[in-house]
Amino acid sequence: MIDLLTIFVLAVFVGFEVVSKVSTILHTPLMSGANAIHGVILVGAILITGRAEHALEITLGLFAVFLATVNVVGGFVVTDRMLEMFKGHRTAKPVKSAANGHKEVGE
Amino acid sequence: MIDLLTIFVLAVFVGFEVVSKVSTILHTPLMSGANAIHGVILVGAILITGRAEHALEITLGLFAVFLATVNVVGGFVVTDRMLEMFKGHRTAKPVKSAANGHKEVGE
Amino acid sequence: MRVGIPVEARPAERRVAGLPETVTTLIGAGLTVDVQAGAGRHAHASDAAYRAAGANVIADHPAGQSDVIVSVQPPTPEQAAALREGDITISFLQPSGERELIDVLVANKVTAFSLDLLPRVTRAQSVDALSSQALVAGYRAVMEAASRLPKFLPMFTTAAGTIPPAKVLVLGAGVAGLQAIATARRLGAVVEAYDVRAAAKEEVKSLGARFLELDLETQQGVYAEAQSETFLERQRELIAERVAASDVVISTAAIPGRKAPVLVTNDMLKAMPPGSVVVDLAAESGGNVTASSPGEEIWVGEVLVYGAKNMPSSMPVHASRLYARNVANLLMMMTKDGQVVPDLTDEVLAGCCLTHAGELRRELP
Amino acid sequence: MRVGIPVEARPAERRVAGLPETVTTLIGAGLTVDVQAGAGRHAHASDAAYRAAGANVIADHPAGQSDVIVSVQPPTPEQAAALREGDITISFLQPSGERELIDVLVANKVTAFSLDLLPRVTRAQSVDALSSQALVAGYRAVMEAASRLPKFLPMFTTAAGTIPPAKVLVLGAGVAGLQAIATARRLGAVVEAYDVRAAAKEEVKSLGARFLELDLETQQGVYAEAQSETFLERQRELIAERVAASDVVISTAAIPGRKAPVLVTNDMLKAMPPGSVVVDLAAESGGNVTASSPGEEIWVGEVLVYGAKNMPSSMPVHASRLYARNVANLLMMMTKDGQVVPDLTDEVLAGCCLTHAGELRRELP
Amino acid sequence: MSPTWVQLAYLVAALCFVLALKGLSTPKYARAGNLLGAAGMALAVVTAYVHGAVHNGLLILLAVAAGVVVGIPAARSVKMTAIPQMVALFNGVGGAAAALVALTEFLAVPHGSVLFQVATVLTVLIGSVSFSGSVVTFLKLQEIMTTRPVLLPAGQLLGLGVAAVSALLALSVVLTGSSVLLVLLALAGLALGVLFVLPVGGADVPIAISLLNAFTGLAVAASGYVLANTLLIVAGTLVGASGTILTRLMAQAMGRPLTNILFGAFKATSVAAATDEQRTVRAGTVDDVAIMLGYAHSVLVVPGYGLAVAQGQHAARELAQVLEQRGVTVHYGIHPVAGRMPGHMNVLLAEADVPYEHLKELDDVNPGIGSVDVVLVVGANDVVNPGARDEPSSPIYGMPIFDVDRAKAVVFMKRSMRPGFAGVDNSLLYNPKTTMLFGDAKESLTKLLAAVKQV
Amino acid sequence: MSPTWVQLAYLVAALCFVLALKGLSTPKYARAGNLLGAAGMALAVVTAYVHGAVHNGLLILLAVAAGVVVGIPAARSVKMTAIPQMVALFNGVGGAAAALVALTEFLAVPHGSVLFQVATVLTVLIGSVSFSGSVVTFLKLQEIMTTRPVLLPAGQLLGLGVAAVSALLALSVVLTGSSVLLVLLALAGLALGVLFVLPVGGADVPIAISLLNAFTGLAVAASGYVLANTLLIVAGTLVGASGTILTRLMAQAMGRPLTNILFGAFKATSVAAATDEQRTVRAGTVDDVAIMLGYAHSVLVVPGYGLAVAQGQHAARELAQVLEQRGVTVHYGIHPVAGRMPGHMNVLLAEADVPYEHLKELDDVNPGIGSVDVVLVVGANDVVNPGARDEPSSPIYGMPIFDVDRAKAVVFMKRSMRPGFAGVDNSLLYNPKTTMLFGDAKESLTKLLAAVKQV
Ligand SMILES: NC(=O)c1ccc[n+]([C@@H]2O[C@H](COP(=O)([O-])OP(=O)(O)OC[C@H]3O[C@@H](n4cnc5c(N)ncnc54)[C@H](OP(=O)(O)O)[C@@H]3O)[C@@H](O)[C@H]2O)c1
Ligand SMILES: NC(=O)c1ccc[n+]([C@@H]2O[C@H](COP(=O)([O-])OP(=O)(O)OC[C@H]3O[C@@H](n4cnc5c(N)ncnc54)[C@H](OP(=O)(O)O)[C@@H]3O)[C@@H](O)[C@H]2O)c1
Ligand SMILES: NC(=O)c1ccc[n+]([C@@H]2O[C@H](COP(=O)([O-])OP(=O)(O)OC[C@H]3O[C@@H](n4cnc5c(N)ncnc54)[C@H](O)[C@@H]3O)[C@@H](O)[C@H]2O)c1
Ligand SMILES: NC(=O)c1ccc[n+]([C@@H]2O[C@H](COP(=O)([O-])OP(=O)(O)OC[C@H]3O[C@@H](n4cnc5c(N)ncnc54)[C@H](O)[C@@H]3O)[C@@H](O)[C@H]2O)c1
Repeated sequence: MIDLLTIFVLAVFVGFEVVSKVSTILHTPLMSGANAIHGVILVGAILITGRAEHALEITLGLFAVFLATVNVVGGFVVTDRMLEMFKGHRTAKPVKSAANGHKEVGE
Repeated sequence: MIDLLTIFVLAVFVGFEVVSKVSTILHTPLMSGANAIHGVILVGAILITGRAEHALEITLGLFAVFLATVNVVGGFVVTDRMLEMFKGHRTAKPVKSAANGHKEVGE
Repeated sequence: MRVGIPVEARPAERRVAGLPETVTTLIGAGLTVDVQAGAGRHAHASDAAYRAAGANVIADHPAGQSDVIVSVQPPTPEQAAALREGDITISFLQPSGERELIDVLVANKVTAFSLDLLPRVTRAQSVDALSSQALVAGYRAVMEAASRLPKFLPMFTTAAGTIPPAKVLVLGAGVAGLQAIATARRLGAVVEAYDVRAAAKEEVKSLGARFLELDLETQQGVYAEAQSETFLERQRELIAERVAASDVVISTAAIPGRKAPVLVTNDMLKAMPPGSVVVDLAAESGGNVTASSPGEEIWVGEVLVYGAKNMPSSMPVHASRLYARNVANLLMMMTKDGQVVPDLTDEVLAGCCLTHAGELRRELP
Repeated sequence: MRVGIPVEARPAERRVAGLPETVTTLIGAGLTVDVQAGAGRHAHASDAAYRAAGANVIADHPAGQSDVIVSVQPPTPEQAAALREGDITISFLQPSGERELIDVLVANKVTAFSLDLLPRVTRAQSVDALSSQALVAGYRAVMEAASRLPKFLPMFTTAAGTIPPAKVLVLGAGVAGLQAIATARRLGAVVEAYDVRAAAKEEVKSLGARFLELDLETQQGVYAEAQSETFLERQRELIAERVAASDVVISTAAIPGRKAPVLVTNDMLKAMPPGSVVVDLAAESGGNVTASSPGEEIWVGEVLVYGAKNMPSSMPVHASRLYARNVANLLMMMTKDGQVVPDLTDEVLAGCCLTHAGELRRELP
Repeated sequence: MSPTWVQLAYLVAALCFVLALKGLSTPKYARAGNLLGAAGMALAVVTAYVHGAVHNGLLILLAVAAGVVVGIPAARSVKMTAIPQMVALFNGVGGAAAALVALTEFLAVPHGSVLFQVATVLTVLIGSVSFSGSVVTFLKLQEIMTTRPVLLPAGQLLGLGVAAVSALLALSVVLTGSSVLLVLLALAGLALGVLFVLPVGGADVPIAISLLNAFTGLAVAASGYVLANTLLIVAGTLVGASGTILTRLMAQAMGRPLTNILFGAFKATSVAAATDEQRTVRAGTVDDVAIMLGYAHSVLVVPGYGLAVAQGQHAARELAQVLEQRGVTVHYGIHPVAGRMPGHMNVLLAEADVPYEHLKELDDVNPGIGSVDVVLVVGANDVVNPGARDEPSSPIYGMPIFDVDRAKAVVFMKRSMRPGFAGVDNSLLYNPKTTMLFGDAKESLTKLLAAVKQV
Repeated sequence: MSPTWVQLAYLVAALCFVLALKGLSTPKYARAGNLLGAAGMALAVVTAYVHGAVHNGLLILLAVAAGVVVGIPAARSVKMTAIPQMVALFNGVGGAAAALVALTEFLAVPHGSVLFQVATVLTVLIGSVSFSGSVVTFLKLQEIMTTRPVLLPAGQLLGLGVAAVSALLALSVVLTGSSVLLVLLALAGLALGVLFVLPVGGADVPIAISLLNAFTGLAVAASGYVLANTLLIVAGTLVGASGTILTRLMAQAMGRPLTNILFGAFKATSVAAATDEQRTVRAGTVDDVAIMLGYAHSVLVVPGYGLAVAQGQHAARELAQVLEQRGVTVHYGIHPVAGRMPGHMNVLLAEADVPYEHLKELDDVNPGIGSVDVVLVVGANDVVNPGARDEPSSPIYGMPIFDVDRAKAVVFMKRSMRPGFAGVDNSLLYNPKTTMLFGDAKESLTKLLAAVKQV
């Protein structure tokens, strides 16, 4: 059990470290991405449904699978859409020296 | 066992993240600090010695305890000495505006 | 309607009120332009260039021929006499100066605009010839000072020792003063400045110069108001020490329609380092420096005092360009369908109209 | 030993070879200093100031009284005639110019140092009066040009339209040329420059200006060597277009001991914008500009050509200060225990010694 | 214990999630991060299915299919402006799923270890809170209900009451193992979620969503303990931890300490930022502006008197240079009367060595200004005031201006909402296109410079 | 399983270690980090003792005391210059301890699970390599043996041979559980360590130490598997991971790809950086210089022609300003003939608006130069050449110079080792006080600016 706690602590650490320096404009995409990730509950839902035998359990489980799937696919797709603005970035041009730039300025 | 692997992976991650942006001047202190930390083998040494019953085991264990202790105390002390240079830092002064600084330049 | 650009009538005036480029603008607005031959001589605008721009080059002064006469200096009373009722003149009329001329303008029912009188409001900025010519004056003041100074303005550290930067004191931080500050700073001088207006402090600092904080009350508003003699006395006392520490003093303090305040006396000059130079941009309106006299270089002890006289004329090409554009912009404000019809209910036009329909619209000081 | 500082003998020379501050230095080294009354007049150094520094103010030229005579311009042959055997003179002897004077110096067995001849080596930099005076000349060249130009140098965007920055072309990027580049850039001009020496390109760029790349061979070394007439012909062809595009040309090209190369002809000037200004710093050594003549302003069409004549004299206070320090540094190199004893095996002293012990040590060109 | 390959697959998936979050925190790798997260998820789900769907395989497939059919179109078709509420909704269903999973497992195995029981109640409780809270935020943002804080009479007391009840119920479940109580706990959680979010005002809703998101993460982590599944623990914890940090960062960026929002919510002190006359001003942070600039194609800098006052010319030039190095086209729009003397801006920018050919005049700029991505108005005001163009009654009517309101976005750098020289209010400050960056121009530029280098 | 409190204590200790490493990677928190690490260690050791020292308690205490008696004075008294070899030694004993622990445990429980066996052989092997390797680096650095790469005949072949033997032995131990073979494996490891380090040349030794340090970390982690102790696993892994990254960073900083060092070592291509005539040049990185500057009290900038060529005046001014904001006193030393025309530096610095009162001349600077912490020579050369002062034969003899060789440290920013205008070699470039920062002055200054803001 303490192992799971250790895992928890380490994961907290990784979670903190990894997002500690994110810029404001990424707040929403990051939140949305994290949101998609907790859709991993789908795994849990599949597992319980996969071993469920009673109708109630099966029903609840299937509903959980459905909800979790919505969470997962919706989450990733919406995040991707938000991130489209970061697509079009070009590579850097060579630096133009300001000093030598003083050239022809016509009347 | 897979839990220990997970711990391992997460710890690798934390280890990477934590030092990934260190400046050159801290390379040596950081190495030395990490060196002190692996002296934690002292814990292992104490544990095996603490349950050892045969002379050979005890001898080997005690030797391990001795070596690990040297590692630990020497490591931390030496690191601290290295870090003395970072002690004397003052607080920031208010910014002096360069523009208004053009004042009296006597002959 | 015809717009006429004469050869300037007054001595030493080297600017011109229209250039080929503004002629093009005016013609584009449906006006016809007459240019007296040789008008652009000092501004290096040849008659051929005016012709190429579409102007009609004429031999004589356009008064009586053109409906609108634009010039830098006002016409002479004789020239004004040739103007017809309803004719328009645009120039620096310097209303306080020439009573005789103004009488003629009133008598002939001429509509006379004086750019001296233009309200300094936002919308009038493109017509603001006081500003544009003050820009020239401020820049030139530094050039004149630097040419006369037997020293460098910038600092130099050389194998033959270090030359300290010159110290420049600018008195009055209006348009000309600010430009003088900027130009002196560009050349590497250490600049400080003073003005009575409260807003000036920030403006001076915005040019990277030091503002001289004096223990004197400040004024609000766009223009400074006349100061009492006790105020000026105290001001002189307080700046004396800074004058003494300066290699160059450029004075630009003015109060519209009044004699300029006297800020620098001969005693103060004598405390300056030998070889120092003082340029008094206010010389023509009475002078900020007791010793100054317009257009003259006067030695007070080992200090050279140069009284500015028509400073913008010393740089006729660009001074004319700015002035001509101001004038063209003013004409554009008045022109509809090829007719120059000033709307005297317009705040800007009303503000700078001195005479109209036989009436003197402003009190003369 | 006595060092003498005379009133300068040549017309229009306003500098002086020693100032109160250098007098202090010399006295500190155990020398005695004689100053002719009025020597520092133009440099605003009064006799009283010299006296206060410890100098001995005398009425006449110190020749014959002092053992060492320091001056800017060489003495006249008459003054030189008063010198005694072993006396020392330091000045710009301009060796090529005055045969008569040199004959007197040789005849009287005077040891004459000419600062024109100083080797441009590292150690000699503090004595390098060519550099220090070229610094003054380069700075002044821009001031002279800016004063004469009927336009602004900097760019201005104003309510009355935009004034484009002036274009300045500097020909020859030695010490004076580089300083001209720096000064014009400070004032906001767009500057380009050309020099035949290969090292100049980087130096010009190090001042933020554009280097004019011409399809011409470059030269190595500290000084340029004389160019063939075909080279110059080609150079003129190539720069013609840039001259035509410039508002100001400042030419400084020189070849030590030779006539300056002709770089700008009258035809080239005519293509410049009307009102442009050309300052020829090489005017005294033959001129880079065909039309230039030392000390004169000549109009070529609508372009003003100003030939420099003794440019440093136009700024006597600082020019004198630099020169006086150069001279003092040279004297310090020669002084031991209060005696001025030049060691003519020293590379620097040997290099600039023209006559010694009745011998002419350099070939005259 | 699951077979090793399953566990390994889960470990790889967990790794993917870590890297996904890492990627999502830098603009450059954000998209890649998201894709990697999706890949990890696919791996985990397929693994779970292959290994764990012993029974009901087809039904599960159908449920997944249904989820896909609902989720993807919803995510695809939602308008950009409605994305926050969509995220809230996705978060809510995730929370619900976690609660359901725990509930179902509890039904199957009602009497596990204490840890199991505790994990179960936590999952159910937090999952329910997250679900109902998210639904309410959705309703608010979608404006189905009011966006203003809703203050129930004695709302705070009510909240505390429900919280106490929940705690009691939770304890009972752990002690008794009763599923009925667990269902009641779920209901209590739903109520708690509603009470939690109701008093939050419009501007703070995104922060609430982020917090609920972290909650869901914790619920999932707790469910991991329920199912003894390391992947759920790791992924849930990651989201919980990063969500918490993120919530704090968001609160900081809005200048509201987190405690204030959390407890302030109950106190209902939070109101949407709005000035009088309903004109709202949008203040951005340095980072926002840095990203706007860093990812723009063309930027127009309009300097004014304030740049001179701040003596920020050097910083402005540097910023422009850094942007150019990134491939952004930068020009300066020099207004004829910017500053306080003719040519003020020329003198200023020349001092900082800005090349002349970067300076553009009104006529150069205005025709093409519609295609400028960001106009950076640095200490200028009157010279971009649309009133000079549109309002004949304005004292500055008739002065030509830069039509920056026609550009795609405008950033104003000034210290306050005070007017400029002419003393005239500037409607552009309230334009929805406008982001204000308050502060001394030099300081802001310097910070911006540092920030642009990061994005 | 140990009791929960023990495990919790270990967990806290592990956390301390993580935070310690984090602290150690920023100058500001480095000391605190180290102290925290020590605190975590104390906690772990006390816990282990209280809980685990069932037998031999006193003996253990004595052994610890012996370790303290040896370790502390050694660490205290070592000269700053000898610290690297001290670190190597501490690392070595750590590796040895790990190997001993695994060996001892194996003696006690020879037939554990496969994982246990594998972990044991790994610990012993890596621990031994680390020990002997560290000892050899110590000997090298202490100059007890030659610092040059030692090339055994057929060294590479020998290395491969020993490696193969080790692999074989390791396999046999796992299969047979023989302790004799395990001891043999330890011996093989020792040989391997020696062979690994012998060919490494002086300059690369620190990198080798760092790698051995990471090895020890891995050995400790492996021993954690042997003892099923999470703390050892976490701490060992942390050190292993961070040590690996660190090794890479160090290699990068020295401009040598890691593979090159690792395999280059065997290939013996690695030689100490030394120019002819035994004059060595020390090239620093931007970060080094940034920290030197950031933590200095007074800095003198000596600009020269190169600064003008690079047009780096603006960057220089900004750097100075940032330093001043940190409380560092910055002046510029303006040499009368710096540049290529009289007053070149004045023109240059005025363009960047450097206040006149920051400019100092020779006579202002030289008397107090001994107390300047760092002189930053930016694109200057001749004007700081001590030859002008000391070598009468030098062509520049007699020119006054800035006596920067009397300052505490000198940084040269230039592009190469080429001389300046006078074409004269500058002995200051080879001075042990000097750090070279190669590259275009403007680029270096810009990087430095960014780096100083970080430290
Ligand atoms: N060019 C000329 O010849 C001339 C001459 C006289 C008058 N004018 C007039 O001056 C005006 C010029 O327009 P403009 O847009 O340049 O200036 P402006 O309209 O006066 O606006 C300047 C803005 O800069 C802000 N500011 C001041 N200090 C600042 C600082 N340290 N950091 C950041 N922002 C600062 C102020 O807002 P905060 O207070 O909120 O910071 C102010 O709104 C026009 O109205 C023109 O008519 C021009
Ligand atoms: N001031 C005057 O009036 C005058 C006139 C003529 C000659 N001089 C002579 O010029 C010299 C001046 O001394 P100094 O120390 O200023 O200059 P310097 O001795 O010529 O040294 C300049 C150094 O700058 C480096 N450099 C060049 N471009 C660079 C770039 N882009 N980035 C970084 N570094 C660059 C060069 O090294 P790398 O190539 O390795 O980068 C060079 O060693 C003296 O010898 C003086 O006698 C002076
Ligand atoms: N609205 C606009 O767009 C616009 C355009 C241009 C100028 N202006 C304003 O016009 C005003 C002045 O311009 P100007 O150059 O024509 O002024 P000016 O020539 O009338 O006077 C020059 C300066 O002298 C100062 N002065 C007067 N007495 C003084 C004293 N005793 N000591 C020191 N200084 C003294 C004045 O305050 C003024 O600044 C400024 O306020 C300027 O902002 C406004
Ligand atoms: N050693 C030192 O410390 C030191 C000190 C000062 C100057 N110097 C060197 O002295 C040299 C020249 O100084 P100066 O100012 O006395 O030179 P100068 O007055 O003799 O000549 C001026 C410039 O004209 C150039 N020139 C000649 N013919 C030309 C042509 N046809 N077209 C264009 N340019 C032409 C020359 O190359 C030279 O740069 C420089 O190389 C400078 O670096 C060295």
